Amino acid sequence: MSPATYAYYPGCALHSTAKEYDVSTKLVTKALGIELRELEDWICCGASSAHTISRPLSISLPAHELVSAGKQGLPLVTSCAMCFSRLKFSSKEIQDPETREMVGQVLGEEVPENQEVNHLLEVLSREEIPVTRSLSGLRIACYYGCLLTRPAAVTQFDDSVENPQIMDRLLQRLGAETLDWPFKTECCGAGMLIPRRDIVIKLSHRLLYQARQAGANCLAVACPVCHSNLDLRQREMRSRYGDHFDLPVLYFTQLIGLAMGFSPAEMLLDHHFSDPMPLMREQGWVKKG
Amino acid sequence: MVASPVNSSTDSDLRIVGFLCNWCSYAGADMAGTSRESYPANIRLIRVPCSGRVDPMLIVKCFEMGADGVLVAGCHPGDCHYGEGNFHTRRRLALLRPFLDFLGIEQERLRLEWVSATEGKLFSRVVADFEQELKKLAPRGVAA
Amino acid sequence: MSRIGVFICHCGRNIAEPVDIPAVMEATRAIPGVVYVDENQFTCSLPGQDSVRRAIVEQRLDRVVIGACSPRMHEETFRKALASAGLNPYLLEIANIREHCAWVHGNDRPAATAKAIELVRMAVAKAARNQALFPKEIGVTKRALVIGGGIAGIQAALDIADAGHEVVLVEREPSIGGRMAQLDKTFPTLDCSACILTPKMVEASQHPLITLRTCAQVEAVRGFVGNFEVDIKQGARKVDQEKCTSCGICWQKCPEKVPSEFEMGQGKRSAIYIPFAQAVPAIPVIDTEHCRYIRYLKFNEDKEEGKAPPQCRICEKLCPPQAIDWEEEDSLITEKFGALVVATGYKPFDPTVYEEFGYGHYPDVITGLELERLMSASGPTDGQVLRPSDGTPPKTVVFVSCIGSRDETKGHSYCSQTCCMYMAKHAILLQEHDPEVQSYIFYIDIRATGKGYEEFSRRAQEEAGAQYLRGRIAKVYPKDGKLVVQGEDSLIGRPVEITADLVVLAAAMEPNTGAAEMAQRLSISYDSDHFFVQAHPKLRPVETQTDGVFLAGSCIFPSDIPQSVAQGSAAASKAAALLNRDHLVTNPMTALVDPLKCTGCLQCVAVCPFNAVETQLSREQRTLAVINEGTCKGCGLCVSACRPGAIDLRGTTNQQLLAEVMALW
Amino acid sequence: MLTKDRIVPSADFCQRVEALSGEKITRCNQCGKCTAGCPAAYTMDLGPRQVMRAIQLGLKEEVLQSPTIWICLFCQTCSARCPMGIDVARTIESLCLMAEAEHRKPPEKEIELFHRLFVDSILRHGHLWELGLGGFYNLRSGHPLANISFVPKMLQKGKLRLLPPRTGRGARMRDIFARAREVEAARHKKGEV
Repeated sequence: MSPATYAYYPGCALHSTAKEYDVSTKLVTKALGIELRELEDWICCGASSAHTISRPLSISLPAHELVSAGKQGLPLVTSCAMCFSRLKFSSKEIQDPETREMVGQVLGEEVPENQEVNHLLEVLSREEIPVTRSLSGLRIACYYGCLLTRPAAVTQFDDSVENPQIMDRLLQRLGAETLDWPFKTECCGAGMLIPRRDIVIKLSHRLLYQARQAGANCLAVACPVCHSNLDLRQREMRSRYGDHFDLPVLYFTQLIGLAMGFSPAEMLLDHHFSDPMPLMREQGWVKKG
Repeated sequence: MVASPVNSSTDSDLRIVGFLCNWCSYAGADMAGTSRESYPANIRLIRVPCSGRVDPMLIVKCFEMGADGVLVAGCHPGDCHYGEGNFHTRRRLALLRPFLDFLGIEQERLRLEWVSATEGKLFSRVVADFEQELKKLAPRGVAA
Repeated sequence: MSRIGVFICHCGRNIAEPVDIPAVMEATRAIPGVVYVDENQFTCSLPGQDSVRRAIVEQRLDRVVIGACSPRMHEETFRKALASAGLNPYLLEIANIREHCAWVHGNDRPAATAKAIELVRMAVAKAARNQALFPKEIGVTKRALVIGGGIAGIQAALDIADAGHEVVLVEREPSIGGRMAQLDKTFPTLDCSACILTPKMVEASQHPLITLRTCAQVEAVRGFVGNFEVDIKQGARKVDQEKCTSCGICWQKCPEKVPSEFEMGQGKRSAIYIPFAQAVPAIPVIDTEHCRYIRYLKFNEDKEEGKAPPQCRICEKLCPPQAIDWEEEDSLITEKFGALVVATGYKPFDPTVYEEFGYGHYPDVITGLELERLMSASGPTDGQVLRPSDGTPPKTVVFVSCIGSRDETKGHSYCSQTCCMYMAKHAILLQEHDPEVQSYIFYIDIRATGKGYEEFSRRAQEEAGAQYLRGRIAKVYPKDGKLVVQGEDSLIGRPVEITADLVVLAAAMEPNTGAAEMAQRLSISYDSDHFFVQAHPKLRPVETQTDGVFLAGSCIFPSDIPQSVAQGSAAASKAAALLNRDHLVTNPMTALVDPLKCTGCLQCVAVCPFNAVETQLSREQRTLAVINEGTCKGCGLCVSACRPGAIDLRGTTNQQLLAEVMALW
Repeated sequence: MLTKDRIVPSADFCQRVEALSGEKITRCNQCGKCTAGCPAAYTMDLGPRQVMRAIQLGLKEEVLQSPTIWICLFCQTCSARCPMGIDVARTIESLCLMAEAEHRKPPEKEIELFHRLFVDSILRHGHLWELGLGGFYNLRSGHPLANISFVPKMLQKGKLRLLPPRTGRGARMRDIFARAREVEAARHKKGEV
């Protein structure tokens, strides 16, 4: 039985570009009786940038949250795969006493040696989810991204690095069909969106192409960075590669919410750039008209 | 004692006993001879079939008799003629060391080395090294 | 008091110059027990040996000490001299005053002389405690057991039998032939594997001195060189070998079809079957896991719920000579052998651990051995290479080397030696099958070190047009019914993408299932990959540390056919040389247990590397350790492990070692 | 910058990278599985395998001036698949840090600029201020209109913050960054990153 209370680290994106992820996370967990206590003074984990600039900083920034959660004596959960990765790397680095001391010096606080870190997917996959509206009709390509499963020794996320199943199984339980496709953990381009948009568009295009090949009518993601790259850039992919995907990219929490009976509006499905509404109408979630 | 400039034998009155396994280290000491790799003359070598044959109590006996140092040498790990004898040696001597402490004998006086049949040079270096180490310790019987 | 004679050798000037020999002799005369001291220019020379012999007789010596070179040089020489003078050869001691003294302290005569005196004194002290020792002669059971009926085992069995000794060849599978039987053609000559192997299989089965035991496994090994006792589990075929005529009706009519192991799961066999057409013996075997009637019997026995399997028994009804024997059970046979040859071979590495390559996930990703079966005229596709997914002939084939080899994270660190060559062979053969086929071979290094191998590898590139790309691949994924292979060509330094119809993984060779357990049964060593360890990697390549146990083939390390055959013959010659002898002389310097002191703690059993310590019950029902002198190698591990001091080692007794130490003070 | 006609291999640089990354670069046998699976290798001058080789040969300039170390997405694919168990991504991360410690001018200056502005945003606000980061980046990189088409809809949906987040963490962040810089300076002095 998983504990019902977690220290919640949303990460920056969930307060801005991934607002719908934050909202759906909160609604779903509340309905399931899981209490997420958002850390009061949380700061950015450094994401994909800090670790190329400063090693002390890149370990200390996530450790700030390890300290806060440790003070509350609660297991930590985050919804963002990037934050999850940074937290996990930091946890691993501070196993080394010398590094732990260094981080303690930077933060001016004692750093706990062992602080449990979860990704929301891990927490929700352990829950019984009451289905009021089956997701049947959705053919979902579950996209895990690079950082949930890799490196296995650090993240200890799923049995499989290349073909994880945890999100597939969760969504299958909600009645969806999930697809066996080979790009579940290929990179979307991550934080290169601003400085090297060309890389992101190329890699994300590759992913959407494969998802469509596999017969997907939508994608499910568990990371706001992946979501931005896949959702925001479909028009640019069209002008560059001529592929007209129009594939909705949904957070897995939004899908859980729909299955639990929340409306598409409550799950902020209208916040996406690649509009999920046609699919919702086709599947009878929203009345045509 | 007045040291004679030509007679180095009086340089040190140390007594070192060496137990060498027949297959590697004894042959290595032979190789040191063949290639004239000289080493201190105060070591006396005893041939045993395997370093694992050396009973820890025999080592204690050497110290009891007044030996300044005891060298046990065998094949390199994995090369033991009998497969795994040297691993037993390693384990047994590790267990013996705290007991030496108890007897008031410095652990440095017991040395375990791996010397193969071809390592004549290494053997002579091991003995010379050991002698130097022993010289740094207070003479046996004098220490408080 | 003993009568010890001491002989100091000058070794020309080798010893005489750095060591003051008269001083050594004078000091030696003063040692109690020494009754005679002499010197020689060269004691090892004939006149020198004569002087020793003469003194033994004239002075009635009962021990001899020789101060000379290393015992590793001339111990045997002087032991013979003692024996010829009527003295037990083990009453000799040698003081090593050359290698350990004269040659290393040459610049310090007083020190060298003092040391020589002490070395002689130590040798005298030890010699005074020497006992006469008598080697034992043991008989030799003139039969060999060969474990494993692949090409290495078959070769060993044939060569031993040709040398005139009886051989039992034990094979786990229903037929001999091993992995070689599964191959289509062989590199670098491209001769048909079956064509060269089948005659050898038949020869082995018809040789008057060879007994084949298929479906059989070695369960336990006892005894020692020349006198092994082996328990062999003979699995039940449930077909009477005497009656069966191999007519084939049973396996043709059996209605139960299961994936064929021989075809690597790509074809079907029946529940009563011979693994392949040329199987030797061609006696079918009933697969008790799948046979409908046996499942029916088990169903009734276990009183399972549900619908009972049918009481088929079609084979029994149709068998003309009525050879089906439902009653036959596994049996245990114990036989004696003088020598054992282990040739348990390899199994292919399972590539499913490489999730990124999709083996087991995408049907058109196969292993090299699977391709062999697809290429074989007797294989599941009658020799047509067709894609497992849709049965179409592949035009673009990608080969990938080092699957499980040279990979320390998911596989083995070693190179499997054969893959480079069989990939070249596959490329050549595919091109022969269908000139339109284009092969791509991803390799890290081309290892073509055998005779004709490099030329063969060139042929794949130059004549068969195989495109070699230096690099590993990273991923295989499906696209439009084909497979996309992502790799790098590290010579040009750019990522490569090939859209292929078929991907063939060159899976590593690893020791066969149960190798470690087999090694433990035989008291031989195995390495961290579970390959068996040779007595010496260069000079004793087919022997083990256990006398009388020999090795051949891929159980030592991945070997190709020529190497396996050579090792089979080599092991056979070692075994035959052993079996040619009427008796073996044992080393008398073995351990000995004092039953009065033994407490039965059996620490000795735990440390003995040779399983030479056996146990007995004393008259008062106490467990006692007893040394098997045939197996004991005289290492003395048990002596120093024995807490009550009940064990001693002949030739290096506790007393002798103590005396040597005491002689120093 | 090639000053010599031919490479003169040396081991010093490799040993230093090994010390900084904790990875045994000499284990690399150049199989190329890293480059084969690297999603960004197509746009690199040196693929990850070549970076490893250049380290082995001691080609410090080539490596630290290579755009590769900045293009790397740190997706960990190479590290997860390396048959020799080398953490290639960690090695490349160490190279970035080495280049930073030496105050080198990065060849992919826009990527490095982005990372710097990103970290700067954390320092100022405690959280990332996306609009601010984008704005500053566009100004500094000389692409003032890049990515601007998304902004109105995102603002409308509340997915971008017009004003920087008021987290009240300013003092705390300045504290953390100052101490991190101290620690870093001490590490640089010891030859660490």
